[in-house]
Amino acid sequence: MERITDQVLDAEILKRETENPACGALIVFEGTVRDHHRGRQVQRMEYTAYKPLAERVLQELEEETKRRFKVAECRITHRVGELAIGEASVVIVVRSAHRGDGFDAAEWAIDTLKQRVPIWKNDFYTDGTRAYQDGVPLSACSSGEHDSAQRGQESHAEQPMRKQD
Amino acid sequence: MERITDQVLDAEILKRETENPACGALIVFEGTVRDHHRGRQVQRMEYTAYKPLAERVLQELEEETKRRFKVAECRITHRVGELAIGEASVVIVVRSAHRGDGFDAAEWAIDTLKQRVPIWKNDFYTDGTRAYQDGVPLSACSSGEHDSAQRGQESHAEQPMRKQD
Amino acid sequence: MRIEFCGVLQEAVGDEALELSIATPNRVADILEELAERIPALQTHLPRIACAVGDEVIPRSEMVTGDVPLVLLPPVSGG
Amino acid sequence: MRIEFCGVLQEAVGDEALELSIATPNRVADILEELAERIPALQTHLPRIACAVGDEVIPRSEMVTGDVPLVLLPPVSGG
Repeated sequence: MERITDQVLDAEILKRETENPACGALIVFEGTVRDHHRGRQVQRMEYTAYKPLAERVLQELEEETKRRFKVAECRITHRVGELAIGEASVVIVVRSAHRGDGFDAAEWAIDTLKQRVPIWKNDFYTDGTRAYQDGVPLSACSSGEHDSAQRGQESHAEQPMRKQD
Repeated sequence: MERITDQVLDAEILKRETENPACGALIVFEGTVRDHHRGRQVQRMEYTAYKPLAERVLQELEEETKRRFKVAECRITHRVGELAIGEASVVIVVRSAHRGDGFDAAEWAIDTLKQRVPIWKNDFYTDGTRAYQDGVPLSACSSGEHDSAQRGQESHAEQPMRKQD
Repeated sequence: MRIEFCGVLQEAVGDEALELSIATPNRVADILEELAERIPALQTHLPRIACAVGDEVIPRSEMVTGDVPLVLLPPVSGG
Repeated sequence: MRIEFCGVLQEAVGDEALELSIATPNRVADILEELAERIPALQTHLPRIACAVGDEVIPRSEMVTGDVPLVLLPPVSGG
């Protein structure tokens, strides 16, 4: 399965792809489109990606997640295109021998995905307006720069820029 | 869906039962039968439950998980009977507005399930022997006694007994 | 009264249930003591057993009438 | 050379891509400066933009040949 796709995401496919008899724990994270954002009613969402880079960063993120948390399996897919309320924009599947590692790995993977993967979210509100959500500036190095998992924080507009010159 | 069942568990059913447009995060935890336990090769597993109590404790655990972590949805099912390697013994589905709460809730739910729910695991080894895994003594009160989430710890044989007389 | 056994206790007793002839109502603690005398294999398990009636765990200080089974629950290992 | 825009930058520019007539090879930083002069709406975005060529993010100090597009990536908001 491609990691960036305009097809409906299916966690069951990733579960089958990662079957592993040595694993006792499976953790699935899905990000789903909410009907509200910062007090405004959302009608639908559009995701776009810069695919050449996004595919590579997702693959590296899978590998780094496995290495960092010593989990056996990690697969990530992200959808692009128009999504309705309730549809999944991202699916992360982790399998591990022990559940603690699996939970840590899945949470780190989604936190880090939000900081590293060139994907953009465009909210379409019920009042007819739309707006790109502000996000996290990419640093010049795609790995290892943004390790802090800032739980629950959706926008990093105030984050100091990494010097790029 | 019954919470204790001898049927194959299906996370997709619980996902459909908990659909909620206000939620942006879905976390699924599945415990699956591993092919090894403490260095021994496992061939299959048998789970038994004391169903009248187990059903009630699981329902209370869903409610307590939602209350404690302010998550919108929580559903738990546990399988009984004979399970092959790779099959799911337990499925926990949590939906929340924000993912941090959801991860915390799902992890607490499985940690607490292992301490409170009257279910027993009987390992069948490839050498033809079998053995019940040691577990956690239930306290007289089924709620609120075993709050410490002892991550990754599977046996609580050394845990001091609560005085019961 | 009827006593039911769960998990590893079924192995220790060699059965899923038995009829214990004992006066009722009686205290759970006394019922367990009587059981352990008749089935020595239960003795090592007793300190870590919980007792249930229907869908409730009950303390050992409680009286039971014997109308419904007393269920003995060893340490749990679900998940 | 061809410059491509992602996310909110497409709104700012009013297009997904444009041809910038500039000498190549050239430094990314200088290309961005030239762009911002021609498209003032890009100026506020520039400090938080990353630049990519193919499947690689490149620093602004790098030289690009112009053989492949330079892709401008605003802050990301996937997940």
